[in-house]
Amino acid sequence: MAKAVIDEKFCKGCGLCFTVCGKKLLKAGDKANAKGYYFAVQTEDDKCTACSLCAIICPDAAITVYK
Amino acid sequence: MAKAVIDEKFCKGCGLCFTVCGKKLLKAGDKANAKGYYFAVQTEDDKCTACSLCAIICPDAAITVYK
Amino acid sequence: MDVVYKRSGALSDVSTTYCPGCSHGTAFKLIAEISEELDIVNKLVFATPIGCTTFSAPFHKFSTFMSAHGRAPANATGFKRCNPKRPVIVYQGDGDCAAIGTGESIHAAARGEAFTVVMANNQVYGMTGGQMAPTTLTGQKTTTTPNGRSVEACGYPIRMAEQIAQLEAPRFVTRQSLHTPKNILQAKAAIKKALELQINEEAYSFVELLCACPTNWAIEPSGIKEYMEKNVIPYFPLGDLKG
Amino acid sequence: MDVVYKRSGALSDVSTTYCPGCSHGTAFKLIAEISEELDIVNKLVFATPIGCTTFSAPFHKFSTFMSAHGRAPANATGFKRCNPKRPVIVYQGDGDCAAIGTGESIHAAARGEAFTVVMANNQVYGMTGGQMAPTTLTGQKTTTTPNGRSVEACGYPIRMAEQIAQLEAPRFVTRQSLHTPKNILQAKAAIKKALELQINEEAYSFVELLCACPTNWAIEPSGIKEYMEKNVIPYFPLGDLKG
Amino acid sequence: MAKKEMWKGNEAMSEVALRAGCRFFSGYPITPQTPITEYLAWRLAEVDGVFIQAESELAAATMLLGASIAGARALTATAGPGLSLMTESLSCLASGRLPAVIVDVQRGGAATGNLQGAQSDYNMVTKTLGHGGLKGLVYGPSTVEELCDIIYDAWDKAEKYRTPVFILSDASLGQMMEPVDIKPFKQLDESRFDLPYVIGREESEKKVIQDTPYAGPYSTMSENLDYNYRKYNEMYEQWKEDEVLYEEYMMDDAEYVIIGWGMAARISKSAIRNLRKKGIKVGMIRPISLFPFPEKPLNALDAKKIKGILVVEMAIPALFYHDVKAQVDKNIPIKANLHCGGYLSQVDEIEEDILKMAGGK
Amino acid sequence: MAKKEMWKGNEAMSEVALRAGCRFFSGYPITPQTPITEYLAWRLAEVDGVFIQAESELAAATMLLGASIAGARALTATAGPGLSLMTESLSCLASGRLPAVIVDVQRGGAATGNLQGAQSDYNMVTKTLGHGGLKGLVYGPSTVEELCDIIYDAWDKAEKYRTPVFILSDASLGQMMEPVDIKPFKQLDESRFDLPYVIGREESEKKVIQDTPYAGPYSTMSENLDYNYRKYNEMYEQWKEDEVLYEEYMMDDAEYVIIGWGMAARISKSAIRNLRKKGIKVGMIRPISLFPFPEKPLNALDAKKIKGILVVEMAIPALFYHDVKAQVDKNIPIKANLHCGGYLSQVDEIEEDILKMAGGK
Amino acid sequence: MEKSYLFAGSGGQGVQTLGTLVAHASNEEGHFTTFLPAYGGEMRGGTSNCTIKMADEEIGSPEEKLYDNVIVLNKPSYDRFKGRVKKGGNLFVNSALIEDAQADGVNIISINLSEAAKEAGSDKALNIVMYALVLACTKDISLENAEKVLNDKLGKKEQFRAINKKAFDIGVKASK
Amino acid sequence: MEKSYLFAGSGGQGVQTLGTLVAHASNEEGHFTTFLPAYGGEMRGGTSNCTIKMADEEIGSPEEKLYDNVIVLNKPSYDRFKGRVKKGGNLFVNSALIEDAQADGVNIISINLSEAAKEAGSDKALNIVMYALVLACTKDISLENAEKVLNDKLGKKEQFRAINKKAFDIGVKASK
Ligand SMILES: Cc1ncc(C[n+]2csc(CCOP(=O)(O)OP(=O)(O)O)c2C)c(N)n1
Ligand SMILES: Cc1ncc(C[n+]2csc(CCOP(=O)(O)OP(=O)(O)O)c2C)c(N)n1
Ligand code: SF4
Ligand code: SF4
Ligand code: SF4
Ligand code: SF4
Ligand code: SF4
Ligand code: SF4
Ligand SMILES: [Mg+2]
Ligand SMILES: [Mg+2]
Repeated sequence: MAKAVIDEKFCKGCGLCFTVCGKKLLKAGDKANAKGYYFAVQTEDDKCTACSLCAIICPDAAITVYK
Repeated sequence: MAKAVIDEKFCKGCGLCFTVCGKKLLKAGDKANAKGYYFAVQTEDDKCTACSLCAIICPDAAITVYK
Repeated sequence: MDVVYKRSGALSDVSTTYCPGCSHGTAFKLIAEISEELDIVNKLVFATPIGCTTFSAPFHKFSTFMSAHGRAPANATGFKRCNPKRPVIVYQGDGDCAAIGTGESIHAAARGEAFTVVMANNQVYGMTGGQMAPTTLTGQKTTTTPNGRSVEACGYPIRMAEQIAQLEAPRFVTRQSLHTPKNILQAKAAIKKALELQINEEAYSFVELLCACPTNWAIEPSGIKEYMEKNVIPYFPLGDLKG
Repeated sequence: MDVVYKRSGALSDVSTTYCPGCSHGTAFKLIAEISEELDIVNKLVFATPIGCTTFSAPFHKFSTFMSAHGRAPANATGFKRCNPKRPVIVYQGDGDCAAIGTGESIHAAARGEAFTVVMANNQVYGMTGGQMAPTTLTGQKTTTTPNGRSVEACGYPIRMAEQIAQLEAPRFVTRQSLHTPKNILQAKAAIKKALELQINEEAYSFVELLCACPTNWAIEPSGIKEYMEKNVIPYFPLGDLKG
Repeated sequence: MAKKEMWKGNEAMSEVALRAGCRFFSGYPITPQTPITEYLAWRLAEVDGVFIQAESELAAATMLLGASIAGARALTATAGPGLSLMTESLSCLASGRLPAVIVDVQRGGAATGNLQGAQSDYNMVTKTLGHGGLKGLVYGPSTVEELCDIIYDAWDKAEKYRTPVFILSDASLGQMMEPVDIKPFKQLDESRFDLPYVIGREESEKKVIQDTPYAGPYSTMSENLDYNYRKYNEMYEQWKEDEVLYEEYMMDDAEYVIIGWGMAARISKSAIRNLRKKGIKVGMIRPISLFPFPEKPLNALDAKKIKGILVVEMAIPALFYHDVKAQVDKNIPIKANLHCGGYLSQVDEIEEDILKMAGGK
Repeated sequence: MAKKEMWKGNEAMSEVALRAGCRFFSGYPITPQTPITEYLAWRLAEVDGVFIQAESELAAATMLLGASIAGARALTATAGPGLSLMTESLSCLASGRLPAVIVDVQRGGAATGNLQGAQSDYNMVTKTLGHGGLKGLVYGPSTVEELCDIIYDAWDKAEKYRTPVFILSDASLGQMMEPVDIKPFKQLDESRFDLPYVIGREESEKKVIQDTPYAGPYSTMSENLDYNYRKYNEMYEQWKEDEVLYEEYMMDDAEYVIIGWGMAARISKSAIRNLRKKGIKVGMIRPISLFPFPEKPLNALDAKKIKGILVVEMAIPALFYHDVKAQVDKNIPIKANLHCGGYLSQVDEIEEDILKMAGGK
Repeated sequence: MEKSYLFAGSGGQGVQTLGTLVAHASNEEGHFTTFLPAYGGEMRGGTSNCTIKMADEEIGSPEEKLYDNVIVLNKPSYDRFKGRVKKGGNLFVNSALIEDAQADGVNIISINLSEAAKEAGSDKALNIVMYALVLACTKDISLENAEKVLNDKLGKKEQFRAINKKAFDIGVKASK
Repeated sequence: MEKSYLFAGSGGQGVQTLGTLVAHASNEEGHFTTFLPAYGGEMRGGTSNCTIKMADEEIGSPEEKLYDNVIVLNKPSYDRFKGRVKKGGNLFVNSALIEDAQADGVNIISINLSEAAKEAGSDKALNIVMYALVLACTKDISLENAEKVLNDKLGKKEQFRAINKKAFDIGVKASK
């Protein structure tokens, strides 16, 4: 069961990962981190293919992908 | 009757004109000008074709060509 | 569960000060990953420019030195000639590299200094708040071209990679982009190739990266891809120019 | 008897300080002739560099201003923008234009300033006594490359016309030589074309002239032709690069 | 007088420059100067002026020379590191006697430094304009209004003396908003295109503009330079008579004198008011022209009346302080209150320093 | 001591630099500095050093920074206009506390100027190293031998204090030939590659070299800059105790004192000897370190004993003169004998000036 | 008369606009006025702040150690600046982001700017609410001048004028 | 003892070499010595000159208004420098290029350097002839040291050594 885990400390909520996930699994969460950014969260992780596109595009290296 | 006249004031005796005259009419004279250069002179001006090559190559614009 | 992708160990634990969606973060991430892959995290020397990335030392684990605006290639020349064993990346903004630093950029390349220049071309002066860069596109609005950059007043944007590629010494000159995962992976391969050429063959290489500055482009990060494809890449074609 | 060729009236009555056989004299002569042909002797503004031609004002009848080493294109930019009616020739040595002035040269060209740059490429620093120039040929001996210029230490000579031609704005970029009468006439036509483009279309042009510095090449003027054809032209090919 | 409007220093100065006839600006963005560049980018276009964002400060300052040679009232502005890059051109302007105006919006620290206010470029522009030791007029305003007043007249002076004119602003003054009376447009005479250093608009007789004044009555260049620079120096000396500007503040009965310029001086005024409330007789001499330096009012300070001098300056090492020290009577105790690197002078510290002096400590 | 050999200043200095451990030179040709560049072009190759003919002085001075960061004993040399282009790097060297040696072979005039000897870059290097007001050690030798002595120790001092070291030579000193004792090679320690500002040869822990010392005990950059520059300033003050160099010449019974540095001072020695023959008691104080400035011997000049001071300087406007004036008793009459633009000081004029003083005129 | 104000918040909260308005209003009132922004410039993010002084004589320092009025719009600003109020001065806090504001010897004036702005019709109007509240409380500037400046400076577009008017009134009302 | 020399000629006549030799010889003799070339540097052509001082104490100025010995090799140099000889000093002239040299209160020592050099076997040796003549006349330096320096500095190649030796002897002889 694959998943993408977003480290809230680094995520700036830029949303780039949302745009590349073929499965549309990523979205802005409703909690802000210490810097005030609404960091991304993964929804329905059972659909994740661990394709890593989200992690590759993340400018803040906030995403770890597991398989 | 064509001829090339070298203005001794400007000639620096570089000899470039000697090299381009097809008729080999130009050579260093035996008098030095005020700057100490042995300025060029034209020999046998009756052979001059007024081709102007000497004047064109002269870096010091020292040559007037007549025809 | 296996880790398929993770934050590079060559990055520090400090979150960058870059804006959300800024490509500088992406570029840094790639350099970090490559340095791990080549096992040069402790060796690599990162020469920083003046621009949004000036105070980047806290974000990674490399040794660094800073330079005055535009001077990084000259500084790195002095450094690398005296210390040829350490791989050096000269990271520059487009203003730093192609405006104030034009002389240093061209001549370090002409000499074929043994380092790798990475130029982040975001078509603006990011740090100072969005003025025209030498790469600003014709018609692009910036704070110093409020009606859009005009050819009459400002001429045309400079394609720096092409300038560098025109020289003899550079071994590898390429333009890459960071706007899609595919492009990011290609860019990574390019930077890696450049570093390998530096380490193995003392070669100079130049990697121009098309970067996004969503803040000064005044667009959302989600619009970067379209903007890049529509406006930027047509003027700055991607691919290897040399090597 | 008719006069077929005579000293241009745009030259003064003062003999230049250049060495015998120096191409700077030839270049000046051509500019003088062209200015008469275009009837701009009183209009033309001649911007001088720092180099052997710095103190050239006494030799001709044009208005002139001098600039610090390498800065003539920037100086001329300020001038021409404020005084667009006067034709301007920026005359530079290869060191002035392609070493210390690289930034100003590239950017004036990129902006397409409405002036004509004539770069005298004699592959040395003439004025300071024969040091390596950015154009010094590989293997060429100069006072700072006593064993011949080496690629390892100095990289490759820069082809400035190609650098300029790579940019969008320049309308006409060419490389000509002054070593034979034929080449001199071609060079003259090129400079004239550049000036006409400036006057009629506010265009930037760049004319690189391969020049001889017999003094620092340490050859007799009679050897220039062979030296040029054997060493210089093969690396710096003649002809129009643009326009 | 029309009601004053609130303007930031950088923008106000830019607008007033335009009204003083400035029609050429070449600059390169640098915080905290950038608002000037940004303002003139659109504003010069409205009056058919020339705006160039140069490729560097080196180029910007050189373009200034060309614009001056073309007869334009030309301006550039920069901050610390950019000023360093302009050094060569400053020398050319001064030696070529070319009028132009240069604004340095100083920022904190040397090298890259930081972006807050400072006064540490003082020596760089008052002591020599680049290599060769020549000079220009240098002003150090302390309010937005004064900044405007000075730039409004700057080109008149520049052209009168054929000299570069410098204005030392700083990050705080440049970004501060204060009420200011924006002056009317000056009408300029077309005859300016016949000035000796101007290559005029129409075709004309030959003119040779040199940054080195090598023409003169002698046969060698050294003798002529010596001769010409001696004349320049006479002009500089004459400036001491004609161009000195300074303010005296609460000096009538002062026993303690604060000496400062620009922001440091205006900050000190708050301290003076507080001290006066405490009964301490403290006043201020504030040089406005930094070159020529107001020597006379400082020479005139009387050791019998004045018990202490405090120089307040935003520079470490002290710069301005040494100029003051060289002019005042050695018998008056003198102390410096220094900050730098963007750390502004502090009212409470200044008060404390004066109180210490007054307490005889 | 081996017999001294005749060397020109530029070449002697270059050879001695090499023997002092210099292994990096970046420079750009400029008369009268060029012989240094030409000498080191072949000579550094012989000792496996690095020689780079840079594309400009801007680049040359920046390369110096990089070489310093790599732990090399690095040198650059230039003349007037080139020095102006190095200004930004000077600020970076001083602020980054990077050791390096810079030689300015001064030439006449500002802007392009001419090629003869001069002293008019004095303020430019003693008053501030570029923007920001920081300093370095500055020396002004007056003989070829002294030029060599100073450069022989220059890197030791540069590294001890982590500071740029400046040597103000000039066209005449650089091209003059005098007997000199060329020193032996210094042996350098490999431990230099562990110095704090050096990014060592071997892979190592992370090192961050900044030209702005923004790290410190405070949370804001301004406070840290203020803090750090205060420390720099303490070092500069300490130099006044530890690093002042000057020569006193025939001062024992002097009633008139000539004060000068470098070439102007040595030329004055001829005048002093001539005057002594005429019975005039004249001596000289010659600062060798120009920063720190020898304040004490000047402060010590006693108005009761000294009847007049003549400052001899090759700069117009006067530069050094003002530093002297600020230090000497105001009751001693002081006069300046000035030339500039390549016009060397003249023995007969100096004599005349002293005679006038002595004649009470 | 000499009064000092310090405004602080996050970049997006319109602190600089707020301060600028107060400065213009002070000038309109005929006071000598200074406005000094704290400029991050080359640093992004973090807090944004500015200081204002108004007086009936020429103003010396545009900054103070302690201010008559400190206005904080978010938590980091509160933490950083709460200690900078003069004894007896006012601390205006945005209670939507700052809970339990506390300070000794200082008047704390709280307002939930999120709610107030919503009520005015735009989240962005929070700075206008604060503008009105502050000026209504300090009385250093007449409300007429305050409103005039608001219209002059931000009243170009009809729709904003209405929202601003509403926000202004809410602020004034809250002062009562 | 303090003696001063000024050498002048055209670029091609080897004036700088001549001066340099004298400077080295002076050092060899144990004198304090200065040699100052007049450097045209960025100007080409014209005259070339240099000055030498030798003394038994530290030398101050490397230049003088008037010189003990002025040595001129061509006409322009003669015209420019003939007035720079001290009363009672020596003016050495190359009579091949300078006809009718005249100067009041000064010893004029003439030699036809063209002929002398031809005699020595090389046109270029004219400066060596003058070197020997000058030192033999002034006696500020022993001829042994003068010859030693000549060999040390210019004696690398056998064929030159012979010519130089001859030129030197001619010069010395001419002094008698
Ligand atoms: C000499 C000098 N001039 C100007 C500046 C101001 N400045 C800082 S960064 C910058 C431009 C940065 O743009 P770029 O190089 O494109 O980098 P980015 O911030 O876009 O990554 C400028 C002009 C400076 N620090 N030094
Ligand atoms: C800032 C500065 N650096 C160096 C010099 C010295 N300099 C004068 S001319 C010159 C080089 C000239 O070479 P080039 O431009 O090729 O002209 P050329 O004399 O060969 O025609 C140099 C380095 C200077 N005058 N100013
Ligand atoms: S790894 Fe692929 S599928 Fe999974 S969240 Fe990321 S982009 Fe979506
Ligand atoms: S791309 Fe990275 S920073 Fe952006 S929203 Fe996704 S996880 Fe956050
Ligand atoms: S015109 Fe032609 S033929 Fe006559 S001299 Fe000149 S080159 Fe010879
Ligand atoms: S080319 Fe001209 S300068 Fe040269 S020798 Fe002929 S006439 Fe004289
Ligand atoms: S301003 Fe632009 S370049 Fe700078 S950090 Fe923000 S997005 Fe990146
Ligand atoms: S040195 Fe060379 S470039 Fe200069 S005048 Fe002589 S030949 Fe011409
Ligand atoms: Mg950029
Ligand atoms: Mg050249």
